Amino acid sequence: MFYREAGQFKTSYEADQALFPIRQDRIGLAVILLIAFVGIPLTANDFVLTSIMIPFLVFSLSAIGLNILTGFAGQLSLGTGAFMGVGAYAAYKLTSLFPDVNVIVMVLCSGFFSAAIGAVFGLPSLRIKGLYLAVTTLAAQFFLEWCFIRIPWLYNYNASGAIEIPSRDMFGILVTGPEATPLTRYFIVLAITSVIALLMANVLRGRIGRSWMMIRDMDIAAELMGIRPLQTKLLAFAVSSFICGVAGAMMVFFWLSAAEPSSYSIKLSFQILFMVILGGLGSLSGAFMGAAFIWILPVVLKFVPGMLGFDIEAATVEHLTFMIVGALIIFFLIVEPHGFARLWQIGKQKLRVWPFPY
Amino acid sequence: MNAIVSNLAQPVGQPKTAERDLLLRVDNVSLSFGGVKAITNISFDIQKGEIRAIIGPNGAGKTSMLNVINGFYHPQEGTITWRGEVRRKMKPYEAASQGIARTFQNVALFKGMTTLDNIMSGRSLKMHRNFLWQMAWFGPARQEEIEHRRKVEDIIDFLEIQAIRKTPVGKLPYGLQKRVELGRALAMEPELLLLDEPMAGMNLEEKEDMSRFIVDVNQEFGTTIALIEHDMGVVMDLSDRVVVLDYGKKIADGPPEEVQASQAVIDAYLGVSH
Amino acid sequence: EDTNYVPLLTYRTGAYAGSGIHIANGMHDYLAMLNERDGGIGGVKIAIEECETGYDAQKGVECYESTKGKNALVYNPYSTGITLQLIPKASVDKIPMLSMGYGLSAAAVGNTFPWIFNVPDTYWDGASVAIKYIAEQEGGLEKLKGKKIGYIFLDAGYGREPIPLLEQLSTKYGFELVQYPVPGKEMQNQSSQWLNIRRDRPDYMVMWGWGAMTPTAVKEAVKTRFPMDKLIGVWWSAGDEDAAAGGEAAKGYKAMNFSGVGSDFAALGDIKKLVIDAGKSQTDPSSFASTLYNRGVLNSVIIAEAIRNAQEKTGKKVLTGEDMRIGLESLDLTADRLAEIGLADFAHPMKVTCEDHAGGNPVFIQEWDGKQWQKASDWIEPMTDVVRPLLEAAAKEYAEKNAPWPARTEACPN
Amino acid sequence: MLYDIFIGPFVQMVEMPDFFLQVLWEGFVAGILYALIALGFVLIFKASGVFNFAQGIMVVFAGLTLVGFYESGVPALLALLLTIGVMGALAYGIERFVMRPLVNQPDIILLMATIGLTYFLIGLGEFVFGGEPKRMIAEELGLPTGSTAIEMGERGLVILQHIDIAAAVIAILMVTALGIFFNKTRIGRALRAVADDHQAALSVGISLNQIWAIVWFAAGLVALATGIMWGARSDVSFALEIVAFKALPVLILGGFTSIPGAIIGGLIIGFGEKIGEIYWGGLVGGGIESWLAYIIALIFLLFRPQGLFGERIIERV
Amino acid sequence: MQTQEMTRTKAPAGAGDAILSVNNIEVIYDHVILVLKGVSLTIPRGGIVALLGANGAGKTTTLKAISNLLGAERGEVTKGKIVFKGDEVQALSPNDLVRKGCIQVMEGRHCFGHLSIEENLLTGAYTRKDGAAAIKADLEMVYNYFPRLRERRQSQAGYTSGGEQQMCAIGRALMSRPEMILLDEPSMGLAPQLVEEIFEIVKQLNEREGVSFLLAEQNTNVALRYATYGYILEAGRIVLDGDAKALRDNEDVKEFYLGVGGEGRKSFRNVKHYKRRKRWLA
Ligand SMILES: Nc1ncnc2c1ncn2[C@@H]1O[C@H](COP(=O)(O)OP(=O)(O)OP(=O)(O)O)[C@@H](O)[C@H]1O
Ligand SMILES: Nc1ncnc2c1ncn2[C@@H]1O[C@H](COP(=O)(O)OP(=O)(O)OP(=O)(O)O)[C@@H](O)[C@H]1O
Ligand SMILES: [Mg+2]
Ligand SMILES: [Mg+2]
Repeated sequence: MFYREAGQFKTSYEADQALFPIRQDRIGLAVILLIAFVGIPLTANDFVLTSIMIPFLVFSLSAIGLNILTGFAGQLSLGTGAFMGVGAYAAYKLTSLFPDVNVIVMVLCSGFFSAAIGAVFGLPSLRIKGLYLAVTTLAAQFFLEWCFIRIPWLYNYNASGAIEIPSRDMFGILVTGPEATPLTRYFIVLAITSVIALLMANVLRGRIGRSWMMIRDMDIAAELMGIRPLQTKLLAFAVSSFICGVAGAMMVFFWLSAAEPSSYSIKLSFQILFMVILGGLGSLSGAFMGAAFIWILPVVLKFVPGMLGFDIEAATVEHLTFMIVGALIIFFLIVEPHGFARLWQIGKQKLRVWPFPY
Repeated sequence: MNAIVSNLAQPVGQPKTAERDLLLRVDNVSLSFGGVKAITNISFDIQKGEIRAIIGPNGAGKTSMLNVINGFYHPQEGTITWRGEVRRKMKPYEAASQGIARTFQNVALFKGMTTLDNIMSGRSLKMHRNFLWQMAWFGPARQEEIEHRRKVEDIIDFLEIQAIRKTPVGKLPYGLQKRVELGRALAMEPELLLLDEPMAGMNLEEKEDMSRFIVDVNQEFGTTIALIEHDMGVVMDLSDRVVVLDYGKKIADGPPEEVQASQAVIDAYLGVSH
Repeated sequence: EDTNYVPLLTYRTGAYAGSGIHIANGMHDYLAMLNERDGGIGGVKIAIEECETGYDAQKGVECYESTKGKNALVYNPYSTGITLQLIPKASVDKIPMLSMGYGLSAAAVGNTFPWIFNVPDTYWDGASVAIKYIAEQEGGLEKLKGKKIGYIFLDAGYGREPIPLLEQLSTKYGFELVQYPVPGKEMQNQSSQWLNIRRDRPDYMVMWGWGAMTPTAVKEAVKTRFPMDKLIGVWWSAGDEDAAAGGEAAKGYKAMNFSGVGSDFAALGDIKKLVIDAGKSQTDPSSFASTLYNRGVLNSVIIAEAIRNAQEKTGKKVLTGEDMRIGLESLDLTADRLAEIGLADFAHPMKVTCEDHAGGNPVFIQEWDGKQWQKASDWIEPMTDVVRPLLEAAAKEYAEKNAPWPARTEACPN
Repeated sequence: MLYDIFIGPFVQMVEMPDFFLQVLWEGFVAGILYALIALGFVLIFKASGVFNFAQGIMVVFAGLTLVGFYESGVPALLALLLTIGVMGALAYGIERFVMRPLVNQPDIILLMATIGLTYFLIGLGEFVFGGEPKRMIAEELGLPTGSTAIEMGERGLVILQHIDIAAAVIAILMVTALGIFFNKTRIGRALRAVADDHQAALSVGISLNQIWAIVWFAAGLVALATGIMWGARSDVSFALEIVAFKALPVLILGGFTSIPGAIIGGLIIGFGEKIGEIYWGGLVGGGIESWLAYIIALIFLLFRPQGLFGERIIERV
Repeated sequence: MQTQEMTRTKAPAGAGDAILSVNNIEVIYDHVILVLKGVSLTIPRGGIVALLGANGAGKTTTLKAISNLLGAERGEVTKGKIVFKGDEVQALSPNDLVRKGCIQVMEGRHCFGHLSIEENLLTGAYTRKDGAAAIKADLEMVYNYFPRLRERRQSQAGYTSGGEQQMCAIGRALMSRPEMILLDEPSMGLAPQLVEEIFEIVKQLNEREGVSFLLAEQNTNVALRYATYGYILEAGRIVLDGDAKALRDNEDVKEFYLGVGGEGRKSFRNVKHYKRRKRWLA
């Protein structure tokens, strides 16, 4: 009975189509935003900001990106890492070519490059489907990774082959580079992620979002209803890659501050895919939940033995972390294949009928 | 409801034979898959505003015929004339944009979406706000969304599925899924509505409901309907003309009573006369 | 209780664990031995904490962030990728970073990189030694003209680092340099590279391998019947398992080294007795005193000596990162001192200065005799004259690319 | 430039025939080894529609177990038997704790579960066996280790490793055996039925539990064979897991469900990759092997979306 | 009330010798959606029992609960018990149940799309151990029942027409030589002639081989003609049961399920919209 919707009547379609039609959800969101914008900055230390919150937000954003492609448009992609890399390298090149332009503008612009590349690799999706499509995205992954290594122009001919982010400021405050405070970087990442998430929430509940889901759920029927499959899929590839690109650029600009090609390897692709699936395919809030689980859990697990007073070797902790994360992934898939988002919904459903079991 | 009245509505009960009233004509169409001849040299036509039934035994080629009409299959031979224009190799989405909508034999709803979204998806072709507007939401995009939502709500009312508006369709019972599918096709405001066994798996009461919807759609909005159905009661009561296929060939074509009496049809399809 | 906190970024998991485990053991065991035997350094125990990176840059940064708050004295990332990411961070956080014989070569320029140390050598020193050694075999640098030298390397920051120097030397001495990159994913699948090598028939091969890449390369070299005595690995390709993968047939494989071979050192005896036999380490006794293990020991020796030095210089017992930097920057590890700590001849004496954080110390060549590594040459000096200007230029370029790069503010300790 | 692309490589092939033969041989061997991994994937895919991502780590795991037993003093052949036992237990465990609860779930969920399994096995493997690479006990198992050099012309030499020949023989034997198993037995038909529709398979009385335990065990055996062969070439280490990615293009090329497809796909990729890398790779800086296989597969796919031997993707309304 | 009375007084024929009895089962999907709220059925050995009811009443769910296929849909039986041939079967796996002689023809065909029609039929014989010849003979029998299938035997099932798939699904179940068949909407999508034929087959099998049937059907008319006993399910509860004949004569059933209300059969064209209220729910 805690989660009670009764008595909340929608009197207009506007109200019914709001993002969060139910009051409890709106309150919940407000609380989360309050924590994110006020609570965390006031309480968190540098470690929490740089090693937990910033990566968490970056991953959430890329999970949103992948979710659009895989969760909403139904095109399985294993190339997320590389698309993020395109964003990172594009942003890096842009900032070194136009050193005076605001980095944030550059980070956002980098998305267009990854969008273009994503669309190119999306072309075969017209003919190739499902797991078979995974191979084209894998081709993208490995080919782009190879480009990051083999085209020295991309990393300004650095001997190390890595990109290193120079310090840049905005309105007199350092926003990138080692001297930028974690808090500044946190706020930027938070702002970009929330704005993009909001914009995407809008797109997804409208015509375009629906057309993606139509393609996902039954492409033949969608086509017979007037959806042009190629255009729709390419748009999904482009939008998804755009977001992943921005996330990739943020990853190196506001988090790692230097990146090698291996930072954008297939491992990253899988990490993001995990987040999307565990969070719930086709759910924006799921992207956040999945990112939290996959990124934060291992970090936290590392500290558990120490806190409990066990003296376990770092490597053993790592092994155990692997096992636990693997087992939990399977566990959660079994509990709810549709991810945390669905789990949350069912939880709400239970709250609704509480204290009765159903 | 009037909102979705097609502007091409035809007064009912007028003679339906004039050539200018011809909506679609199929001429000598043949279709085969590898060795299987699904359709052999079939011709028939559909008049504006009529309910045209296609019947025949299982595997006769009825579904394939619909697939040919809306461009999902491309016949090896023959032509299709749509509103006086001969068309070839049309893409399915082009057929949709020309006003052909359909439902499917094996329900082909978008399983991950709610009833509302499924029906809204039928309006895709009528919505035009671009990506940027959609991102911003407030303003034109929302306006458009609400405008179409109104029409969709009309359809929901019409089909009496208000209660399941927000339910994901995957979990609905079969009969309701078929109804939602009809709603989705109606949302396209089609000129020609192709129904593939809309009443399979329904009990009598639901068949009655469904019949009522079909008749209403036909009469009130003048939508032309091509209907595949195995329940002879329904076919006989609803249709204006019936074409009968067997093994990919046309064996009869005409008003229901005539067809029902034809010996060829009885042998091939009906078995004992009904 | 006061301690000096030394985090060790190690990897005992992942694709590079094969090399990483020995390093980690060596580093850990020496420091643990000091705690056992001497009660730490200067009477203050060393708090040793390993953080597992899995050779992964993201996790490396995470380790750094999670430990730096505990007053970390120095970082040893053991991955060029992690080093690159930490260079700017460490410089801002004022914690020295010791990348012993790896990382960014340009970091040797202390004026630009006051917080980064790469004694005893940079990769460029190493590459120059390899070329010098080849020249010695051929009978002089001028004999290099017209020779073909292949360079097979792990295609990552690590393996690409020496290329600029090798190219420079190739133009200077007129030999042809042929590159054979091995993608990280294909480490264990090098048949293409070795087929190419077979076709190109280089006179010598220089190898920058790490983890599973090295043993695979050695095996492939044996398979394609490349003359093993013409294959020279960097000091990170000098592991015992690396060569053992080729077995008897790998006889003649050479690798550079700058840390002691074997267990005949008093300090190692102490480690064995006080740490390993006492069950205070993860070291598998059979891998004790292997090349990479000893490398890890040397790493800890430098840390320990820097701590001692810093304690002397600052008069404090419990140090901070900044104190540690002073200790590192005025480190002078003489032969006498090495003997004093029970490691006579374990390494070449090394001295760090404000200008030179690497030292360009000589290295020697060891050779696999089919069962064991044997020392096969004397100490060979790198071509400092070629390397140093390149280092200066690279440092300058780095600072420019990363402008505004903070100028050195730390006074030289002496 | 044009010469380098269109003429040079062919001139080289003709001028150095021994080398060309060697390249072909290496391509053949690589192909066989890829095929071995792909075979493991095909088995499970065919029998459950699951894309088993964990095949790569199973290879490592099998290899490590074998070497682990040997190192702890068990004679080689006994170690082999024990390892087979362990793979059986693993198969049972996977069936019981991963597959059974996930019956009838969409492909992607099952794919994810196998990735979760991969994580788990990596952790477990490193926990039990440690992270160091281990030497494969090929000799002790009675596999040939030497090499034969065939002289050709004056300086020409083609070197054949005996272990590679053994790998080819084993692969061909396994493919034949599995091919017969799938096509000629009632279980084979049941496997394909399961892959199509879990629920319907249940409804006609096919025991998914039994079937899955069988195929995972078979995949475990294939993994063991793969582990021995790959391990003998390099070493048994966790880095090997990555090689499994190579199986993907092979699989896609051959078709997910075809056993001969795995072999033929493997060979196409093996030859294509080696020839591409050796004769053309240098033009763009080398290392193209890391993606060439995918591009080859992609090109084939554009013409046959279901792979060379895959079952037609059914599209019907 | 008349209907209630009927439920109480008339037990299904031969209840003492029930091949299958379902006692007061409850089914929940996803841990929260309660679908069956206490359903009890008895199928006598050699009987044909029809399970009728509107869309979403829970017919399919009941059948799946019996054949233990709910697990695959995240549903579970939370209460009650199911007894088949004297043993409780809730804990058995579906294949054990098939071995025991109870097979289900699933709603919506569920043919194995990539297998040919013939292979589909052969999977039906998976659990049989009585040799290739017997299986071959049965294959012939199925082909004789459905000549259309013989024509399409080599086609991939995924490409055959809806009706062909339906025949294939039924034929597949027959191949297992069951003692009890749970038929879920067998007539769906079949031509009228075939519908009759299928029910004739049901009758033949029942009479000649003593196979028992539980039919979930929408086509009440035919179903009640062939069945001996019927249950009517509404919203997860049995609201009415009785001999087929008694049900056929029941006024409510006539009106709502057979379409022959007071004034005979109405034309589909002229049905008027009115809010139906089932009397037994009142
Ligand atoms: N894509 C295809 N490939 C191969 N054969 C096909 C294909 N589509 C249809 N067929 C075959 O063509 C014939 C006609 O099929 P169709 O689906 O049109 O029949 P139908 O009249 O709709 O039958 P039903 O009433 O059973 O649905 C069938 O025998 C079917 O097997
Ligand atoms: N997997 C599921 N998860 C949740 N609810 C379900 C699921 N399957 C069925 N239901 C619900 O259970 C109820 C009963 O469904 P069921 O399929 O048993 O009905 P039915 O009587 O067979 O209907 P029909 O005549 O349409 O086949 C329906 O309301 C349906 O929405
Ligand atoms: Mg049909
Ligand atoms: Mg049903």
